[in-house]
Amino acid sequence: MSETVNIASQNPAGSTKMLKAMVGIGVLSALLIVVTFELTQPRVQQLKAEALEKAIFEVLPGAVSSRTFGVNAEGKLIAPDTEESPVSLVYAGYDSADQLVGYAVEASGQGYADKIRILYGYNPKQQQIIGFQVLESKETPGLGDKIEKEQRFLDNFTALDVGLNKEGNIANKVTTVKQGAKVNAWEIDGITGATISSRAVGDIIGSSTEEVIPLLFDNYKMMETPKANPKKNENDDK
Amino acid sequence: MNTESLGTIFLNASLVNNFVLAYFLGICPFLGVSGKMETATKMGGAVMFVMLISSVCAYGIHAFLVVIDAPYLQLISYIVVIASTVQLVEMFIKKMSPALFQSLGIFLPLITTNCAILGVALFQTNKGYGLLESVVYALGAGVGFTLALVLIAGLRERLTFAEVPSISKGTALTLFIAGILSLCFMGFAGLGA
Amino acid sequence: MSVFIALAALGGLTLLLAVMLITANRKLFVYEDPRIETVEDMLPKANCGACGYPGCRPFAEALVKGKALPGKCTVSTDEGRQSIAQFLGVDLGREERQVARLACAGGTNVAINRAEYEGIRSCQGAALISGGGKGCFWGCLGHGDCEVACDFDAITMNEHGLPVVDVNKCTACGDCVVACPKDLFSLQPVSNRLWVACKNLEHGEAILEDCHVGCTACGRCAMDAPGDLITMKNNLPVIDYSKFHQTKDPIQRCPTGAIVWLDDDGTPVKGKDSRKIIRKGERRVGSS
Amino acid sequence: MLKKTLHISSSPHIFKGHTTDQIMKNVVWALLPVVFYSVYAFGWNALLVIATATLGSVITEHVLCRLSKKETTIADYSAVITGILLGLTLPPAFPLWMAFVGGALGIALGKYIFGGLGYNVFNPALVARAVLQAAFPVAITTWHPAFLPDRFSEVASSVLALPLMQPQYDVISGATPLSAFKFEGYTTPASELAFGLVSGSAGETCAVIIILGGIYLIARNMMNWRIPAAVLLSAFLLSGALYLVNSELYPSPVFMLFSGGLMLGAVFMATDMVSSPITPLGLWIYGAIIGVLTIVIRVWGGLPEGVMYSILLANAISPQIDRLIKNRVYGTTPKMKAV
Amino acid sequence: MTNNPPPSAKKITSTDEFIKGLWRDNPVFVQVLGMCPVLAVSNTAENALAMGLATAFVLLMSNILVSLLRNFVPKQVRIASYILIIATFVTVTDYAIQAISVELHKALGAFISLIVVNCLILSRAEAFASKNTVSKSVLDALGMGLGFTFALLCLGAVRELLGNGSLFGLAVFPEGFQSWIVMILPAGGFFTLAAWLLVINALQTKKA
Amino acid sequence: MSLFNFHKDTFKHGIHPPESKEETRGLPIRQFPFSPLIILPMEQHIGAPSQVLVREGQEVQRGQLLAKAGGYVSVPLHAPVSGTVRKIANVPTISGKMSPGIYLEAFPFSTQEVKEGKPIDPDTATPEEILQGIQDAGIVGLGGAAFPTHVKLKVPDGKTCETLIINGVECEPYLTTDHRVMLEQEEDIFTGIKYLLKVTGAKQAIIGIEANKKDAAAHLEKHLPKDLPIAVKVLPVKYPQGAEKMLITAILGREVPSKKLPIEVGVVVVNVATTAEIGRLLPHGRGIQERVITISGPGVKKKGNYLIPVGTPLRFVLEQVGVEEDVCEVYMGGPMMGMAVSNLDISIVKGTSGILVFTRKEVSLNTKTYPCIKCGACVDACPILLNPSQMGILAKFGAYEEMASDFNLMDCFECGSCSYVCPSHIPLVQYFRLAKRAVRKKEALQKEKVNA
Repeated sequence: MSETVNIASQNPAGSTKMLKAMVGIGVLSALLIVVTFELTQPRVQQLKAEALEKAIFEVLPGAVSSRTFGVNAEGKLIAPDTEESPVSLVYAGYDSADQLVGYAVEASGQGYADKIRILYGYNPKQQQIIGFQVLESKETPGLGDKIEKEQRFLDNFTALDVGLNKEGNIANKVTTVKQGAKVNAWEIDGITGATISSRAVGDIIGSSTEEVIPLLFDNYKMMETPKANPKKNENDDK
Repeated sequence: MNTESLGTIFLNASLVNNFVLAYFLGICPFLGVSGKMETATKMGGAVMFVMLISSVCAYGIHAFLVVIDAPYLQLISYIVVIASTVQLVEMFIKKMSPALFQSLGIFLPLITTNCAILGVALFQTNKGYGLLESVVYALGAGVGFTLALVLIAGLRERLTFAEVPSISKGTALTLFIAGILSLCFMGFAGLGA
Repeated sequence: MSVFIALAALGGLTLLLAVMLITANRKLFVYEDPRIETVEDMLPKANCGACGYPGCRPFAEALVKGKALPGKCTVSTDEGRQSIAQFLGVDLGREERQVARLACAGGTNVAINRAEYEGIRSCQGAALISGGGKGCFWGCLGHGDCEVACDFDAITMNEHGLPVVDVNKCTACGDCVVACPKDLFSLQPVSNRLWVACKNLEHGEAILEDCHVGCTACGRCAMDAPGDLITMKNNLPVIDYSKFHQTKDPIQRCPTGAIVWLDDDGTPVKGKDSRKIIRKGERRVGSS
Repeated sequence: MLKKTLHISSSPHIFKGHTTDQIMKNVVWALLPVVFYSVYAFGWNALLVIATATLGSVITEHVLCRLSKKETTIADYSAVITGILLGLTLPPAFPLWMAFVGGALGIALGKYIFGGLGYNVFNPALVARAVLQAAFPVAITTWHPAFLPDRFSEVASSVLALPLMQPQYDVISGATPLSAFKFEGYTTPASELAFGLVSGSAGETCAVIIILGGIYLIARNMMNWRIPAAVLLSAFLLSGALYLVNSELYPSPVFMLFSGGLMLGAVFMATDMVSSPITPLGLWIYGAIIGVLTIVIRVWGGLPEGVMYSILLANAISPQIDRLIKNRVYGTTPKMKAV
Repeated sequence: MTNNPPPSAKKITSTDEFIKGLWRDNPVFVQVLGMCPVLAVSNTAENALAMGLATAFVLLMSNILVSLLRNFVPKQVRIASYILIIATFVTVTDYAIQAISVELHKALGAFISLIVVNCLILSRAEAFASKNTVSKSVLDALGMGLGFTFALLCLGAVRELLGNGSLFGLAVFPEGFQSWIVMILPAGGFFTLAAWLLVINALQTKKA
Repeated sequence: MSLFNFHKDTFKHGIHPPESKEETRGLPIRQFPFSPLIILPMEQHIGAPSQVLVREGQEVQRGQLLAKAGGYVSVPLHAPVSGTVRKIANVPTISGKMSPGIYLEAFPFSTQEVKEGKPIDPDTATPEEILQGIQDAGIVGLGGAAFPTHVKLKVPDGKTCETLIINGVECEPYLTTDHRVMLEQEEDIFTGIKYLLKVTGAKQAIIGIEANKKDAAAHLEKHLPKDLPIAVKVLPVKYPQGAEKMLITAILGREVPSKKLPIEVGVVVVNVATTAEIGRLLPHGRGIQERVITISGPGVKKKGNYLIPVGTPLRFVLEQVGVEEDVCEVYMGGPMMGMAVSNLDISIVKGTSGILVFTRKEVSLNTKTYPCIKCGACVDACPILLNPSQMGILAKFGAYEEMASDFNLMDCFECGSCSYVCPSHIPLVQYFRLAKRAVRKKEALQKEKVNA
């Protein structure tokens, strides 16, 4: 690695050669990289979008198209075409009749091993969570990763109550309870053996819903149909 | 987006998701330089030092690349800048303090191609850490690396005086120890959550 | 557009770094042994650390200083290692090849143990305990420290517990000389064929109680030898190899076979007058 | 009469009574009551699991010795201890094939690769346990309640699961006092803990018997009393301090000491001589590391129980302790040698 | 082991150049190089294969380029230039994999980027390509790359088989197989590689 | 130092082996018959061998000078019997090494009268004269080390000796010679102390005696001369209290610095039997011809404390006392530090304090060796607080230099406490001897290199 030694004994012409070689290779590298990037970018974007859309449709059963909205720093929902840069994103899903199915909300929090990133679907009409998917987790395989696989756990999210009270806040915060101890509609039936991971999911949903749901519920009328806002997100371009 | 406290970042990088034992980063020096306690501690110190430097560098480059909107240059510029910076530091130390060079500097070239260094740079960018968080993250990673290295060096040093069966001598034994240590570190899971 | 940005950015970056490195190289130059550089060039530069050194350069330094052997590098090929070894040139080129010779012939079939030793299975260890229990104080203890010490598998213990040196494998490294607590090994030019295989300093037949092949210091070999090839010193024959010429005569009248002629492969040949030892088993106290 | 060959050996020529295999044998004696009690509490299940783990260890030890062409070392009882200890740390309804694999792994991975008895840098039983924990997390955290009425008439179906197959559990599993506390905030009374009226690993439930076994070994000078003392004391002090700070959030130190595997670990696992430091001060530090880590993992970590990891980590640290903590040699001034 | 003449002697056949990387000088099992990806992404056979091929590709391309430029690059900036070249191809590979499958890219994670610091590649560039012709470098890269892929597959297969009961995602064991989760954990990676090294050690001692 | 208040009247660690002294401690010292052949090696002490003054065939009288000191660290040798010098040749010694020596044939019917020499008056002689007298008498440490006493007594310039410690500890099991000497030769002891006080300039003398010899302590206390500053101190029973450094710590609570001599803390330690010998011989100007030896052990028929002429062959001794049929090991010295004998043709030397005979039964107890399980028993036993466990492992792998540099190997004085307690029966002491020898050899080689 160290080129320190014979430099002083080299003639000065060596330096120019070195310079030329380095810069030459640098330029060559840049060319190669840029060309590859330009060539692959469209396909990569498309694949990513597809993956996202797939996830959205998963948590919003019945949805066939989606639009992306942002949430700004003041906690207001903003349309995708505005200049304001969003703090986080919310996806609205529509069925084949262009009726709003619900919103897909991304949330994350500390799990057992590392951060867990999830996506859940919210139906403002029923005021329920209607779908759930883990986007990214490093939970222990066989234990913690049951939150992604165990059907009994996933069943919690077909109709999880996130109804609002009169003040416009979540009436009952979503929490995870011990396996088999679920009594109320707003409780998540936990997994024995994956207690921490299932609780983490509960906590993530709990805190995310407290923040986002009131906002979405207030605004859902405004976006009930995609026609209310003619300009479509690029996600919808198929 | 980022809700982690600095303490959590540190604990995560050093213990819970130890770079060597959970992320498999820096395995080469880990296997090679862990035979002797003395080398291990020095190596650990040097790695920590380089991690801090490269973490700051990477933060700067990332900011620059965002400005010129060229994310595709991320990897290449990280590695080149880190390699060159380390080399500069090496030469500087060599010139300024031969003693320091003997104890720390000679490790520097090896460290450039240590995945843990580049790993820190890439992960901190992926996780979207700020400058302070990045530095803490690098520090944690360095501490974790040193910890793993020192622990295994102690064990290996002890095992130089053992009737190790001929088939498990050498790298295999080190890997077994690393595996067991990796299991041990699973005990830290959830700390700082 | 992005092409130009990329070109400019990376080109600029490399330019900057190259300039930095070049200036640093000049400003921060430190002299070092140029051999280090050469050796480093011969290494694979994987900087993997498998050699136990923190990278190829420190390893090269250690090689040049003689603190490490090229074989430590797992990445390099055999040829690479050889070329490094050749470059560093450790082979001094001796005038005549030397081999290790053992000055004892007292295997278990001819020499008795006065006491049975129990403890660490090594000659060094046994020698601490009343000399190891062998009847002859000077004789080989037979625990094979030399066999262990020999890195070249040139020493094996025969069925009578006596080390046998494979002349072809012996590199005259001297490890066995150090290992033997009774100082029985010495390095000798291969051409020295006449050999006194005994070190006991006793005079007279008493030694035969302890060992059938011991030297009784009778002096017959000295008397028979031409000129002053052999002189008796401290009750042992001493051969003056400078006057040595290839003759087997001196061994012929030795009554015990303590002075021998060594074959090409180092096998000792006894004179015709020496006692014929046919015992295969162990010689015990009391039996003669 | 005086013609015969004498023996010679190095001084000293007299020796104190007990030998290594006697020490090992006595550890087995001290463990037997714990085994009996666990069988009493958990029935045939526990007996089968402990026996299978032991069998796995002993067979592996024998086979490996034979393979490496050495004299078999099963007679020194160390493999038996590994097996019994492993069995005692497993849930009573643990599948037998897994227990067997564990016993084999303990010897192969925890001992053999390091060179056998005397060179194992980790406690072999805990290495096995750690691997099992990582390999079969569900099976190893499915606890069986104690004192089921049918424990001597039936064997749990999970115990007899086919090799390589997933076990089926037929009883609603019980929560250990620690997981009950961690996840439900329920503190089991100390009296229940002391006499093992709770769910848990086969051998960790009855603290009283474990203490008695430890006292036996200490009285016979076959165990270093400093380790259990240091472990229990440090755990007590740390959890006591936490309890004083907030008795709502943190459990009482008594609960901490008597629940889970702390007692078994402190008395029988941490005291594995080979993998612990050697100087008295080193032993105190080693014990304290175990005690503190256990409490830290229990209180702040993701796992309800941390004894196993604490001991393994302390094992890993013990060469460092030995390196740094040395006796002050007679006639020298105490100074830290910078190595 | 063998008495191959040094590369400069030009007696080695092309097959030798190719074969040596596969077995005799296998980068993983013999030279113990590039361990990080070997351990990190060998939890399934598919990941292992993808990673191995990606590495082999980078190795091949950089070997070619380094060999082409070997007379142009001065000694002092050799390493820096090589790193540049390697990093370029790694970036290229990174985008190529993204374009092929996002899922795969996610599974391999940052380790694609970390191919840059895989000492195997740098060492081949330094030790071989910078001293040999393009065709030889190609053979060397292919041998080493495939040897690396082979080793990764060895690990990946065992880990997936035991850890998941499947191979390349296809179930191998019957329903109800208890998977050994430890195998897909980091510790399992260490253990599997160590076990492979044991096996190879044992084979070699038997041979000797 | 404050630490040592916890260990009042004794030192740290140590062991309690069975004393096995019951059988011989009550038996008075008896004269042993003269052997027809006396074998005298010239290397009976540490230092240069004595130089033979007689020729073959010469007739000598008991007490006559046979060999003169071979240097300062050496002592002369006197004829233990009247007889003829039969042969001057190599003789076997306990170390297995052959040493030049004298074969002396005793006159069968001689009265064995001892020749008188130049007496040294304890009251008027100068310290130098006394030192010379001690050397001339051939006196070496009779406790076992056989270090020339006059060298030890010479206080180096710049140092002062405050306390003279008389070592009557006899911590080795089986041995009762010092015990008997203290009971029977109190006058000689006190005379000896008088000489020693004068030589060393010490202000006081303390006789250290272990509590298992209370009768001896009481006896000495009863006969304490009024004019000498002597005190008797009874110490708890513990091995190896008889080692100089341990005894100093036990009595004075001071530690002798590593690799230094007791004079460093102002102390000189002399064995009680040596003291008695000085007191017995110097007033007559005689040399050592005989010494008290305990013959004991399960294999001996007539156990006892005997006054045996130096040079008596072991075979003769054992024939006289009778041994059991299944005799297996014979030791010279105590069971803890004594040396096993490989050859019964070696003879009693000045340093021999006991002869023990063990039979098959006792020896077979300790054959199987287990690996070190790091139980730490040796660490708790080592009186100088070493780490025998770790050193044993290092020694097994030949890391001798590390043992010396990191583990104070050279401070080990081979007391055997570690091996005694080791449940794995690892021959630790043997390893340490081996290691010490290797280290010394290496050091000597290095010195040679530097000088060359």
